[in-house]
Parts: sequence; C-alpha cells; structure tokens
Amino acid sequence: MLAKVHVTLKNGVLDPQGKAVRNALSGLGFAGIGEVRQGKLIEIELAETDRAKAKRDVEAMCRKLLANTVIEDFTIEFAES
Amino acid sequence: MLAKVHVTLKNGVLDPQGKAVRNALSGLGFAGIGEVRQGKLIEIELAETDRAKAKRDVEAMCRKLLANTVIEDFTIEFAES
Amino acid sequence: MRAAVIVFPGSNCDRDAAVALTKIVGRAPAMIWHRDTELPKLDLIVVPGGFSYGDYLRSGAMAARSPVMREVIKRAEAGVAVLGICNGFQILTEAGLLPGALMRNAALKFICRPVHLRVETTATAFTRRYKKGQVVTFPIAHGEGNYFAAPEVMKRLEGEDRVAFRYTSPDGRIDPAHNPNGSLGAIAGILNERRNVLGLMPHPERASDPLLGFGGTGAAMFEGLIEAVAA
Amino acid sequence: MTLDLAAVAADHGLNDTEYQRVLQILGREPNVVEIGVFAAMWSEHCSYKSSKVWLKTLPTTGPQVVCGPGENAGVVDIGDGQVCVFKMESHNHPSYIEPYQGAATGVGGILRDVFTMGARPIANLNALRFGSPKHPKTRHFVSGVVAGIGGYGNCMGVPTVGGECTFHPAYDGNILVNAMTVGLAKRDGLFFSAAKGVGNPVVYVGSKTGRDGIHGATMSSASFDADSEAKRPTVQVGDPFTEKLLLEACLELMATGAIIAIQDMGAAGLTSSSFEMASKGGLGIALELDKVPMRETGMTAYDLMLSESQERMLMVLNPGQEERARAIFEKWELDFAVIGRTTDTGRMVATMNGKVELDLPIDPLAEAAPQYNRPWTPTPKRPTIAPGDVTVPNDPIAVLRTLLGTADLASKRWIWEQYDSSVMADTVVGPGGDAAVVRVHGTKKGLALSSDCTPRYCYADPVEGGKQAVAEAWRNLTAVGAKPLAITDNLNFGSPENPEIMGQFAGCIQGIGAASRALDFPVVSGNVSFYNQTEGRAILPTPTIGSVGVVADVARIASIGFKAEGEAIVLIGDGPGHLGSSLYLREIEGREDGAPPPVDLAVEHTNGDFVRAEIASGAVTSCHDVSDGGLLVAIADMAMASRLGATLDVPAGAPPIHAWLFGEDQGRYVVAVRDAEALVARARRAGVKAAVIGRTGGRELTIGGFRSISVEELRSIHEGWLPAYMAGP
Ligand SMILES: Nc1ncnc2c1ncn2[C@@H]1O[C@H](COP(=O)(O)OP(=O)(O)O)[C@@H](O)[C@H]1O
Ligand SMILES: [Mg+2]
Repeated sequence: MLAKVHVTLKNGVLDPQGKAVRNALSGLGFAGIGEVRQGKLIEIELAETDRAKAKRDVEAMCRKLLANTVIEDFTIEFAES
Repeated sequence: MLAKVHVTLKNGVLDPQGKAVRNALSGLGFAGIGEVRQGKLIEIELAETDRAKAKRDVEAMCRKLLANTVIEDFTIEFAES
Repeated sequence: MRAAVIVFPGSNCDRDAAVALTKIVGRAPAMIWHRDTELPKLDLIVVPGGFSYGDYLRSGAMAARSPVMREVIKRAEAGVAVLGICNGFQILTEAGLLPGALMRNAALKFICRPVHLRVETTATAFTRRYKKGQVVTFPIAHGEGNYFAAPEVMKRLEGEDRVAFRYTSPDGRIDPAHNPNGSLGAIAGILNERRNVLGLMPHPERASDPLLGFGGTGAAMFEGLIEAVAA
Repeated sequence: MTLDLAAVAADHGLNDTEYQRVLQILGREPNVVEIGVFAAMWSEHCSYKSSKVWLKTLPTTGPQVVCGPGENAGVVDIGDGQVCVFKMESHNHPSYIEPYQGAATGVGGILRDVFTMGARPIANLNALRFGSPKHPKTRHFVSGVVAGIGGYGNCMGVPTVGGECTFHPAYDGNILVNAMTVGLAKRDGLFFSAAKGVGNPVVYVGSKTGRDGIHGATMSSASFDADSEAKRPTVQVGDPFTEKLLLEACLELMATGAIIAIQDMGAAGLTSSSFEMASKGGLGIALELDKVPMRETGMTAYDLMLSESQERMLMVLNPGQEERARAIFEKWELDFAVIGRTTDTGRMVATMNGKVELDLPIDPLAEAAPQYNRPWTPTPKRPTIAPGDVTVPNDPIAVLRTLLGTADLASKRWIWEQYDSSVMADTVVGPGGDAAVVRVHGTKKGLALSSDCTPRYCYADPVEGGKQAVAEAWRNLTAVGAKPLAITDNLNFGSPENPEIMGQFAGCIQGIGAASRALDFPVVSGNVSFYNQTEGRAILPTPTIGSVGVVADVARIASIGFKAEGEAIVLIGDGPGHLGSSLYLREIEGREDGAPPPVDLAVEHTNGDFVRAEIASGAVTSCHDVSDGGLLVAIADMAMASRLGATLDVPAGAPPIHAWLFGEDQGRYVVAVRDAEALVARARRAGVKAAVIGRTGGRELTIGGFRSISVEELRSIHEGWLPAYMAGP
C-alpha cells in the first residue's frame, strides 16, 4: 500500500517559501494569484495490507517524525501501489 | 479556486531525503517500510473561475517555476477554496 | 568541568566545539556517538552544529529522535548544562527541550556572516561572564534559523527572562536590517525554564579564538560554565 | 537481427579510426557494453586525447612537489611532515543543464578527489563564469549554481573561502563552474590508486548505483547543439550527507592500514575507476557486477559499468581486511560490497550472474588511447593602444563609480555569504581579500589560496593571458605575505577541432608554462574542459589557475583594509598605464580591443619577493595587488574594506591621468606603511620601483585636483549591484 502524507504549515505560521513563490509567479506575469503555501508530500511504500492498521502506523510516523506539530499539520491518504 | 500542485522527483532520480527518512523511520522501529519519496505540495489560491483556463495557467506556472522539469514531474488538482 | 560533545551522522562542528572546549577547559571533552545510550558523569553537554542527517525532512528532526537524545533529555532534567549551537539548537527544539521551531530564513538563503548579538540576560551559567546589554559578535552559518513560537510561548519567554541573545545593530539596537533570518523578536538564543539549557543559532565556538577575527568573545560562554561548576 | 556495431560505436562518439583500433585490439567485434567502455575511456574527458601533447610541456616538478599531475590531486610539501593536496575541476555542462545539481555534484566530485588521497578537505574555492547579466537565463544560472555549491560544501562542513565570478556574453550558452578543494594530510599518510597484489578484494563503498548520468563523460566531451537541451540525460543528484559519511568512513579506514589502493568513481564511474586502478598497478581485475549495490531494478552490465551515481569509491584491500572495513562502513550506514578480485591476467573481466559481459585487455586500451596533435593557428597579435588613443575623462571619480558598479568589479558578497566560510574554525581570512588564509589545524602555519584568470586577456593574447593568470595568482598569494607553492589549472576552452581554438589552448599553455617556470610555481594538478561552445560560438579561453601558498605564522599576514589614519600609501611597481583590453576600455569606452598588458616575469618576481619580505618584517600594514580596473579600484578596495578614506596625489612623471588611474599594468601592489621613506629606500636597493602616492585618512577618497567621494557611497555602489541584480525579474 502507498501512503501519501501531506505536511502543511499551520494557519498563522508565516510561510516565507510560499510568499517567495507567490512573488516569483507575479514577477513572471501570472495574474490573480492569492495566497501560496508550500508544504511537503511524503510517499511511503508499506508492506501492511490492512488499511486501518496502516492508518494508525502512519499517524504515529507523522507524530513521531514526519511533522513538527508545533508548526505543521498533516493529512494522510492511501493508494494501491 | 485552490490549485494543489504535487511536485515529485522523476523515477530513477536519486532522492536523498526520502532515503534518509526511510532509514529514520526504520530506526524508530517502524517495520515493513519500502521506498520513501519526498516531494513538494504547493497550494495556490486563484482568482480564475474557469477550470480549463486555470489548468492551463497552473501548468504554465509549473513548467516555468514550480517544478524543475529536468528532474521533477508534477500533477495538478483543483478544489473549491 | 567534564564536558561531552554529541556526534550525529552529518554533524560538522563537533570538532570545532571540542577544540574550543579543550583550549578553554584545559581537557578534551568526551565525544559521544549518537547510538550510545550511556553517558559518563558530566557537567556540560554540547549538541554541536552541522547538518545532522543532511538537514533532510526538517533540520534537527531525525537527530532529535536518536537514542542518545533520550539520555540528553534525562540529564537536562537532572540539571546538567546543555548547549545547542546552530543545528544543535534545532535539535533541542525538535526534541522538546526548548520551545518553538526554527524555520527557513526569511530570505530563503543560507547566510554566513558575523552578527551582533545583545546579551539579554546574565542570570544563567552560559552568560554570567557577559554584561547585560553587552553586544558581542559571533558568526552565523545557517539556512534555517528563523525562530518561531506561538504568541503565548513568546510571552512566557519574554516574561520569564528566557531570551538569552537577540540580533541587533553594532550599538545594540533592534532593527529589521540587523535581523539576518526573520526571527520573531529578533531572537538568536533562548533558555529553558530551569535555565540550564541554551540553544542559539550563532557560533560561540567559532568566536573563541581572537585570531579568527570575531573578538574572541565566544570564550566567555565556556568560562561562565566552568565558573558555575566550580561555584 | 544483427546489430550494426559500427553505428553503435559512432553513436557513442567513437570515430571510424577509433573503432578500427578497437577491432584491432580485440581481434573481434566488441559487444555493446565494451563499446560503452571504450567510448568512455577514450572520450576527451577521460583520455585527454587533444590536450596531452600540450600538457606534457608544463613544468610539474620542484623541491616542494610530492606528487604532480596523474593522481587524483596534486600534493605539495608544507613542512613539519605535512602536505597539502589540491585540485580544481570543471562541472560546466552538468551545471548548464541543471545548475543546482550540476554545481553541487561538481563540488562533491572534487572533494572526493582530495579525500581519496587520504587528505581531510579544509577549504573549497569556486571560479564561476556566467553570460551577460542581460541574458534572460543568467539569473537562473547564478542562483542555482551558487545555491548548489553552498548546499554541498556547507553540508560537508568544509569552508568555502574564496573564488571568482565574472560575466561575459561569450558564456551565454556555456557557463563555467570550476570547483577547487584543498586538503591536508601527513606526508607518509597519502593514498594512491595503483592496485597491488593478486587475489586481493576489490571493494565498493558509498551509495548505491542508479542510472544517473550514464554517458556523462561522453556528454561533457561534446558541444551543445540546439536540441541537446531536449536530450537531457538522467541528471546526477548530489547527496552531501552521504558524502560526509563517506569522508569520515574513508579516513577512519585509512588509519587502520587496511587499504592498498583507493579511487573515487567520478566520470565514467566504475569503468574509469577500475581501469585506472588495474592499469596503474599492472594487474587485471575480475568484477562480479551482480554484487554491486543497486538502487533500481533491472540494471544491466552496461548501466553498472557506466553509471555516474555520486558518492561512491572503489578500493583494493589487504587480504583478510574485509570484515574490519565492513564494520566501519556499516557504522557510518554506508553500502559496502566486495565486488571483485585483482588478477594477474592484465584483463578487465566483468561478469553478471555468471555470464561474461565484458572482457578487455587493460594496457592496450590505455596505451592505444587516441592522442591527437591537433592543428592550431596562433592567435594574431593585436596592436597596443597608447593612452593618447583613448579619451581622457574629466571626472575620474565618476569613472570609479561606474567601474565599481559593473558586474565584474561589484562585490560578490551576495554569493559568498551563501557559503559557510568559517566552519572548521581555522579561517583567518575568508572571502573579500586577495587570497584566503586558512590556518593549518593545530599549528600557527597557514595556507593561502586563490583562484584567478582574466579571460579577456587570454582571448586578446593567449600567451600573455596565460602568463597573466599565473602571475596574478602568485601576486594574490604574495599580497597576504605567503610563499607561493604550486598551482592547479582548470583549462576551459571551445572545440579543439577548431584550429583557432586549439591556437588559444596552445598559447595559454605556453604562457602558463613560462610563468610557472619563471616563478617556481609548478602545475601539480589540473583538468581540461573542451567543447564549451554552442552552435559554433565558443567561450573566451578561460584557463583558471587555482593556487596555494604557505605562511609561517598566520598572525603575521597582510590584509587589504587600511589599518590607521595618516599612513603613507606606496605603489610598488610601475608601467605606462596600459589600457588595451582593460575594464576601463570595455566599460567606459565600450571597446574590447587592444593588446592586453604584457607580463614581465622577472619584474613580477623581484617586486613580489620585495613585498613578501616587507610584510614578513612587519613594515607593511596593508597590502593589495593591482588587477582588474587598475590603481584607483585597488585603492578603493582598500578604503571600502576598512571604511577609512585616502587622498591621492598624482606623482610627477606619471602617465596621463586615465592611464595612471585605470591602466592595468602588471606586477604591481599598493601598500600602506608608517615609514614611507625607509621603505622606498629599501625598494631602491632591491631594484624595485616604489612611489609614495598618497595618505590614508578621513572618510573620503580624494584625488588631488579632482572631486572626492565618500567611502560609504563607494561601498553602497560596490555592494549594491549583485543583490539588486538578483532581485530583478
Ligand atoms: N564565487 C566566489 N566564491 C567565493 N568568493 C568569491 C567568489 N567570487 C569572488 N569572491 C571573493 O571576492 C574577492 C574579490 O575577488 P576578485 O576580484 O576575483 O579578486 P582578485 O582580483 O584579487 O583576484 C576575493 O576575496 C574572492 O575570493
Ligand atoms: Mg587581488
């Protein structure tokens, strides 16, 4: 199974990368661009076949390592690999 | 409209970050972990309301700035913001 | 003073810290590999700078979860002085020994330059040899030193006199032109509640030898620790 | 279906004659793997086929030389049983295709060249050439290359202490990224690549092999054409974290005595490293390719032999040392595999799952490597431009303002602040001076390091330009008080198949050779990068000279900033005020013509020896050589570095004002001293021209008879250009 973890900055945490991307896009002439936020996408191949068990595992991975919950939120999706 | 851009390394391109994350997860005692790949998630607020037009715009943004097409692929999704 | 320097894969200021300690303390620190789970008797633990685990994922994230850090946390809780420099500071926040987080520099670039720092408190062994309000010059060299903490954390840090150093102009004024990375409150270094853990982005160990051109004022940090141990 | 092997060979860049030679050596048709190996080994990049005859003419010996060209890096003695190991190498083509990764892996590669020899890297430098600032892609190249160099070097914990960076439209389609690493070793602790002994284990360590950069060596030996941007090969991605582990693991293993020979896998990967080790040792090697740690599935013998995955090393170990070595590499979390044995067959035999995939004789392949004495035409001499042929400005300060704000002279702080220059806590002088100075750890000795080349001189007159590059390097080391030891040359040129380009190459080599002989400054390592041209348009000839000198006591060096008010400013050396091919001519008059300034090597030597002795005695308080932009720019540099002003008085008998202030005569230094009379008297006795030209003091730079300008304003112009440029669209 393939877990796709999205790690994004919490609301209220300044995102200098997102801001820089926004400015660069405007500089390139793209109009009508609002806020831009940059996060991470982490894809993990899992041997686990039980979806519920996998979800618990990946949540633990996020809390223990993949996200810094002081500044980041995470969401998890699954796909067949 | 909210565009979600996933930027991932092309197949075959070395992903040192993914490799390190994989080792760290194993070190933390998580078993059954295969390959790990790390990419970017970029969320862009767009004023554009026409989905087709937005798609063309965001594709251009990816090619011009958001993705390094020499080593990265990108996919685009839309959501109402 | 019995000191130790923790070595992670990718640490690269471990030798610099050891050289400064050896010179100032008069004896070489123990070098502790990240997989070790037993620490000798110690008065000071230095978590050095560098790129532990390549700074991959988030700087300091993987090192903070390595076996040795469980011991470092125990010692910190027992009152042993713990000094996190640069990547060491990032590791201490990731390990929960210090609050807040260090984000990408506001300009999104790695920055190496000498910075001016105002000593905000002398009520800790780390800074007792400085004067309050004194401006010292240390080099910085980091890509992720942009200090961030939630408003209530910031309030506590300020209220409890736990900001150790701030980025300032040479004459000690706070202004955005002298904040190299966008840190909230121009914070360069903070203490834990018990004041025995200091994390800072600038490098006192690179500013300890006058020959290297930073005035040699970094040495006073280690001298203060020696004094506190002797006291 | 039978494969047209001749066509496969042609696709790999082997020409007809070369393919005939392959058939002759083998006495049979090669298979595709073997063609790949021949093509890589005989590529310009690996075989130096067009440059070898010329490189042989360079002086490479001297009492200080421990190891000249031919090993992974050059080695010079720095006393006390210590040696300095250094080399510069280009990563031009990969950096054009992917600036960040190209530059990063360039740094990774040169670091490996140095630590393969048993040296701990202690400093990096980088020489960068970009196209016109007006070219739409230039910013993208600058930001990517600089971030890549920093990203790799910073993570390794090796300080980047110096370099150079200039711009010219001739590099629009071919940027140059030359990276230099300097390392330190014990004289008796060096490692070499020659395999020894039969039946010894051949060991692979580092990262796993992927399909990265297959054909890198052949690619960097070909010109770009319009569709090469489309034909992008798999780009090599650098992993500095793994390289840092590899460095520590290799140095740890080296200390145990387990290693007989070691070679990094650079261009042409396993192919060139294994052939090199076998050929230098007069042995054969039997490889079992299935044992190679692989990152991807389905990899073929061809992929494994030619992959340019980074952060890998090949070693021959003493028998029975495998387990000890394995333990060290496992501690550092690196791959380790015994992938073969040395043999006495003189052949490289590679099998995969028992099937022979390649069986080639080693010596004939190396000996029969093509060598070309390519036709060349000398570059026609240009006329000398007299000061009288150039308009005299009525406001030299306005000229200075313009010059300091041009791309070439503007401060490169925006670049070097992205590099960690103080890690290792031994950097005594970082970027911003003439030469960087790094303390030799644990001693008071220091190494002075510089990187130099003035491509517009090399284009105008390759021989004088080649001389000048070496002389300027020697001068930059001298200006901090160092004794120059040796150089590495990184020769960047267009296509050697063009006789005019080959003429530039030959001329530069002649000039480099002459200067290095005259200044006792031998060439101990180097690298050639040809085919830096796009659609027939070649770069300016750019032989970058990386140099190393030694200072006995780092507390007694000179630096460029003025130190105190009221000191005399003395110009050492003189000249007619040569404006041909100068920045004044290019930036103010819009002309890039005229002969470049000639270099008188005897005068260069005398002047430099005098300055070095004056620094050692403590008479000189600050020192700066005169180079690009001439005298006034040099004095402005000294003022800006210290925020202290100066007043200049044009001495009697000086050339016309513009020639005096902006001429680029060689062999000159500006020094500040407390006692000018005594210094001038000593100079006279030494046969050195020395003239008092002004005094330090105040906050302004003033030229007698003209207006003044504040040093702060000069600083803001000088510091402002690059950040403002990079902030643009
Ligand atoms: N790419 C670079 N990386 C690091 N330092 C650089 C770079 N480019 C220029 N510098 C530094 O800027 C200073 C001025 O460079 P340059 O004008 O080339 O010096 P010089 O004329 O004395 O050779 C030097 O100290 C040099 O090391
Ligand atoms: Mg110079």
